[in-house]
Amino acid sequence: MTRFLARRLVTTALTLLGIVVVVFFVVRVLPGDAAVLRAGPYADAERLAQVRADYGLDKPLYEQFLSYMGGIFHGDLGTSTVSGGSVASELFSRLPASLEIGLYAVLLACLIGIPMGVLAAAHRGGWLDRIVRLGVIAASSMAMFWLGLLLIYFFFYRLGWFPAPIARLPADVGPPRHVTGLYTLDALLTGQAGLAWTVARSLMLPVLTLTVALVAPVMKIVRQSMIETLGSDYVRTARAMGVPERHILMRDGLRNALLPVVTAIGIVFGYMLGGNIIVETLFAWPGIGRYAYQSIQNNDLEALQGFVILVGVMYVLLNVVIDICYRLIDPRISVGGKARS
Amino acid sequence: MSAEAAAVTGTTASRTNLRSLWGVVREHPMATVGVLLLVLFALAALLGPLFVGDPLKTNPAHALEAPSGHRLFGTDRYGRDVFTRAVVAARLDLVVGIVIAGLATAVGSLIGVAAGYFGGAFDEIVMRVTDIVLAFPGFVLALILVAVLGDSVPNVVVAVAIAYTPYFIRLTRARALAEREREYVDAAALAGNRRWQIAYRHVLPNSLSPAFTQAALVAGWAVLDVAGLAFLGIGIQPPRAEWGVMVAEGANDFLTGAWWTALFPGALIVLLAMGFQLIGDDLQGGEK
Amino acid sequence: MTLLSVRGLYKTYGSGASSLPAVRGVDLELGRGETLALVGESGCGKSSTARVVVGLARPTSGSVLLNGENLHERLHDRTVRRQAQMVFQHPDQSLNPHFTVGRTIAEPARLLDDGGKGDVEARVVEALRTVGLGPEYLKRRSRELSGGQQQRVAIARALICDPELVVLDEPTASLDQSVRSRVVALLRQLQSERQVGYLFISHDLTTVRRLADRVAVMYLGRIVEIAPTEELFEDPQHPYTKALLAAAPIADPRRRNKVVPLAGETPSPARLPVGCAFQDRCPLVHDVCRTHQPLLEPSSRLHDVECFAVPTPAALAGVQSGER
Amino acid sequence: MSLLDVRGLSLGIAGREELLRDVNLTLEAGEVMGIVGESGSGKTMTALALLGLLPPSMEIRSGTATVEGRTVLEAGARRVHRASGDMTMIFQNPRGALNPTMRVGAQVGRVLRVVRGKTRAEAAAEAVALLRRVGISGAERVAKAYPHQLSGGMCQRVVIAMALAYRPRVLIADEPTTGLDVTVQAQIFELLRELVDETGCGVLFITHDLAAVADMCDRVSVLYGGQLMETATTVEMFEQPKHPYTQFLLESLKPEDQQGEVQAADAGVDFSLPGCRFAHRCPHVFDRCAAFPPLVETNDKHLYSCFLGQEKSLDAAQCSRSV
Repeated sequence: MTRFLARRLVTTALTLLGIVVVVFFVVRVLPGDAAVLRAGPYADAERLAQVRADYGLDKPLYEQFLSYMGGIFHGDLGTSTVSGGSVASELFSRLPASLEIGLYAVLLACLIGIPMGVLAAAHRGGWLDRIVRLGVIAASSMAMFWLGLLLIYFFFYRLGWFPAPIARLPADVGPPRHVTGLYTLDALLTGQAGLAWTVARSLMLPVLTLTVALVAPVMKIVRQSMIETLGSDYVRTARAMGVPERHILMRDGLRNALLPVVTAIGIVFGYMLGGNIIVETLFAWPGIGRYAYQSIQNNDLEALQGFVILVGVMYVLLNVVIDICYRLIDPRISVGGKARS
Repeated sequence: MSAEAAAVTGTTASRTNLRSLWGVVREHPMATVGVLLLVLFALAALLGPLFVGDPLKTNPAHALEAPSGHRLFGTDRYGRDVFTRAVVAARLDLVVGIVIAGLATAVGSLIGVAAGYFGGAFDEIVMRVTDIVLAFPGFVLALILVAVLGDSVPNVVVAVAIAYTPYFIRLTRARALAEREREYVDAAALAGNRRWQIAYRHVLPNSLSPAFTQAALVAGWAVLDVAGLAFLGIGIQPPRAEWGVMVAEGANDFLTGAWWTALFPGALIVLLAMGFQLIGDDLQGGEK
Repeated sequence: MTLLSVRGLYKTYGSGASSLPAVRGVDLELGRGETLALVGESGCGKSSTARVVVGLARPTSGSVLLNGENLHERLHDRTVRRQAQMVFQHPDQSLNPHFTVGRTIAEPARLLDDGGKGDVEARVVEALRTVGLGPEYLKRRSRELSGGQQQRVAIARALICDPELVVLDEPTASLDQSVRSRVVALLRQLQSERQVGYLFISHDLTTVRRLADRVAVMYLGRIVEIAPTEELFEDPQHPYTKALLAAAPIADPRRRNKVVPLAGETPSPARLPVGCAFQDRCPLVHDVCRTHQPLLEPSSRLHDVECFAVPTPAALAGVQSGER
Repeated sequence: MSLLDVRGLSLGIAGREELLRDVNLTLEAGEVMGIVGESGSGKTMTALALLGLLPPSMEIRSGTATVEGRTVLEAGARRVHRASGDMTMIFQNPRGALNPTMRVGAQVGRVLRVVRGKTRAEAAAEAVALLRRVGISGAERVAKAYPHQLSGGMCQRVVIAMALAYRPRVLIADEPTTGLDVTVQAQIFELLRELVDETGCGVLFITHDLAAVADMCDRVSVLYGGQLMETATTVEMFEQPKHPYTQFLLESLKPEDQQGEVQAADAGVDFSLPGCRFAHRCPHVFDRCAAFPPLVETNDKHLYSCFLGQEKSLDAAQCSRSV
């Protein structure tokens, strides 16, 4: 385990370094003059020179990189061209809004996807299985921006069940006191059940949209790995020894099928981090995804670069945690060191 | 043999062909739907532009007209015919999906097989690089690449293909690692093949099947990604006829009641993606 | 002149703390037209030996001489390389599923023989005929053949360049009983026609007795006994050989095994004890077995045994000469 | 009444040809009956059908099976309720037969709990005792191990301990030593023999290895292409085989120079043909072989399924009879 951790730590550090290098150089080396991008297409030569000096673009590339790298270690992701504020602090102030949609969507996707995947596998070939398979295909072919529009059209424009897709809260409501930054939690923690409900109503449509995108991989992987374990030799042995099907489903089936699902959660988070750009843009949700969208609209490369690095780092660290969890759960790897082959 | 007899055997032959075709259809109902969808889109892409007018022609007098027998999908806020634009866009979206999947499959498989078969330092480097690329959610990676490369169709295609390539590298590498241990590889070495010959003649062809299966699914996702980027205003730009662009352009009118502006192009994106997904699902073993 | 001569062969996988010694000092000689069987249980190193002998793996130390030439120094020399071929254990895996039978058999002829030497097509048909298959098989692929037919194709591929040595790695293990005896018959017939030497790897003693001229028994990377086939089966000397022969069931219901010959299982090669590797399972274990490695010594003419308990004067002399 | 009585068992993939046709088997208490056949003979399918473990694509066309008179299998029924303690099975690939994420003691204990209604504590203690019973030294330590930490032979012992926990009247052993070393195989055979003597259960011993049959079995049934070819005591089967297929199989064991003239073509089975499944390879094939041969009895323990040697067909058979 220690050796694994050591190796994992080294590769993770390499990957994190790689992320920064790739993003930094992609933004600077690829075609397109960074100074022009920053100053805008109509800037004159004098203005361009000014921008170059301001952002250190006149220095050699490696110096720029080293100073950017140094900044990262102090939690500095550069300065936004548009707002002039710190990219890091702008991102972190928006992070809770993104996490609130993302975490609920992942949670919901698991709550729906895992039982459905298990049931489909247990009744393989039956009507429920067919519905689940069709559901997986439909959900993984869904264009999120279009689905979001449809939901807004029906539930806000036609039925008026949910508030306008303009922010985390209706215009006349103030946020709860800041505890975690997740409004639903904060409202409940400060004992404002009514506010929690108001917040939840604004959350529902974006969460639902994102959930549709996330539920497909969960269902698919759960179903597949469940089918694999239920067809395994050890399940056959358990059946031959008279162990009841219900017991097999939970102890042999689900327990072993969930191992790959743990890894799948990592993939789902990746979908979530990519999908939130579209969802947040659509629902005018003030999270990091919309921040990325706005930075593209404004040619604010420094901000976009900060967003991509933040997302990459979060994703890599999450996968490290998942990897370690996996090692702890699976006796084949955690007990007695190296598994025999 | 008389002409009549020949005709009779001809029809029985075609009948058995039909029957076996029907058998395939019955065993793979979902994939059949997928193939039919793709055939429809391919026809629209090939022939559609011959039958509809100019997708860019505006007509302010007929802005935001609801669908009717004359204008099947209605008109948008500039009075452009939504049906015409949707048909013309089929070619772009279909080709973009297929080219992205093809590029990612070809490049990814070659790198993957080489890494898996030769191993060593090359493999280590490839794995570290894919680790880094996979550290970005695919959509985010494509987004920043287009943002930097600039908005154009080829740039979007390359960006999205780059985002999917690591998946194919991983897939074929794992398969090549398994194939490398099979006896026919040893037999090939004894037959006098050099290492690159074994990799190219023996391991590569036997390592491609998972990549081909995945390619169908990726084609579907690529369509969604390109449209999603276009919806955000990245990559393919208005006024070009592209479904994601059309949904974006129609979004505001959609939410004020002109539902046809965004409904139809969005539905077409989903149907095209679904065509690829249905086939990919079947290739992956369907029920299994 | 001997065809194959293996000298002091060691093969270790991995390095450092996790290294696995698969072969630990093997010496072998094989003559033209002779069959030497290498028998033993899983993990005894017989397959590793085979892979090194045929040039698929490099020895950690020691050498493999083929007609007096060092195989591993001349691996890129086609004239040397074509002399050693191999038939594998899993006929369904040893044929490239994308190749036709014709292309499979032709490959060594095209790559190893000097270009243009004879008509490859005709040689492939001839090779097919010698293994009992007609030219109609040329266009078929591996999945269209039965296990026995696949193995015949593999044999044709191994023989098309007229090698002098063929390593047979459990060639009948995955075949059904009725097919097995025909493949064995084919191998014998081809050997008598071509004077090819066989190194026959197997754990199936019945087939070994039928095919081999001499038998070497391996245990944990070392040859513990080597003798002419009938002598080994009739008069085994090493306690492990005795146990192995006693453990194999005989296809005669009137001659049943009454006693279990050996307790325990082969230990992992990663944790070998000092001295004889068989000490913990050996009924004749002696103090000296726990401190010294016995060496292969002749117990009678053509019969070598590696055991302190076997009364050969040389074995005792080996101890007295100190740590070797 | 036999301990296990299988009558007229036929199986097939739904909507396709029959893979197993009209198989009859009996097994007495304390008896080891070998079921021999090459790959594709249907020996494992028979066993899975008896336990209700057939893959979903397979259906039981006809036949019944009883254990001590209790019905355990009926045509049409996917799965007949098995009274606990009737019948269980051990498989080849023992390492795969154990749940990789469950300690082996718990896997033995689980059978004791769900089949025999023991409490958790009782089951844990008895599981260790069973592991000791199957010859595992240091049973307390092994009970806490995971399967990947044990050797193949040890895993098979654990599976046998699970079977013992089940206390079956009938134990089906499907190639239990395939992939194990020959010295370990001898140990497992010895263990199985002891268990039969001790518990008096009957064993169906499925194998492709005739030597293992000679070593282990009291009686043998030979399957080919899903057809029961011959049933006899082991000694009679080896010394006086009646069916051409059995003769051919036994001949193939001998060195070539001693093999008789019984030869057979190397070809797969065509399951769609109505007649004898061995007909297309049989050196003695004649016109009646196009029909399915019934089982003929030569004495009360020796049955075979062939028209050769049946009195009524002598006239037709004489032209090709040579053995």
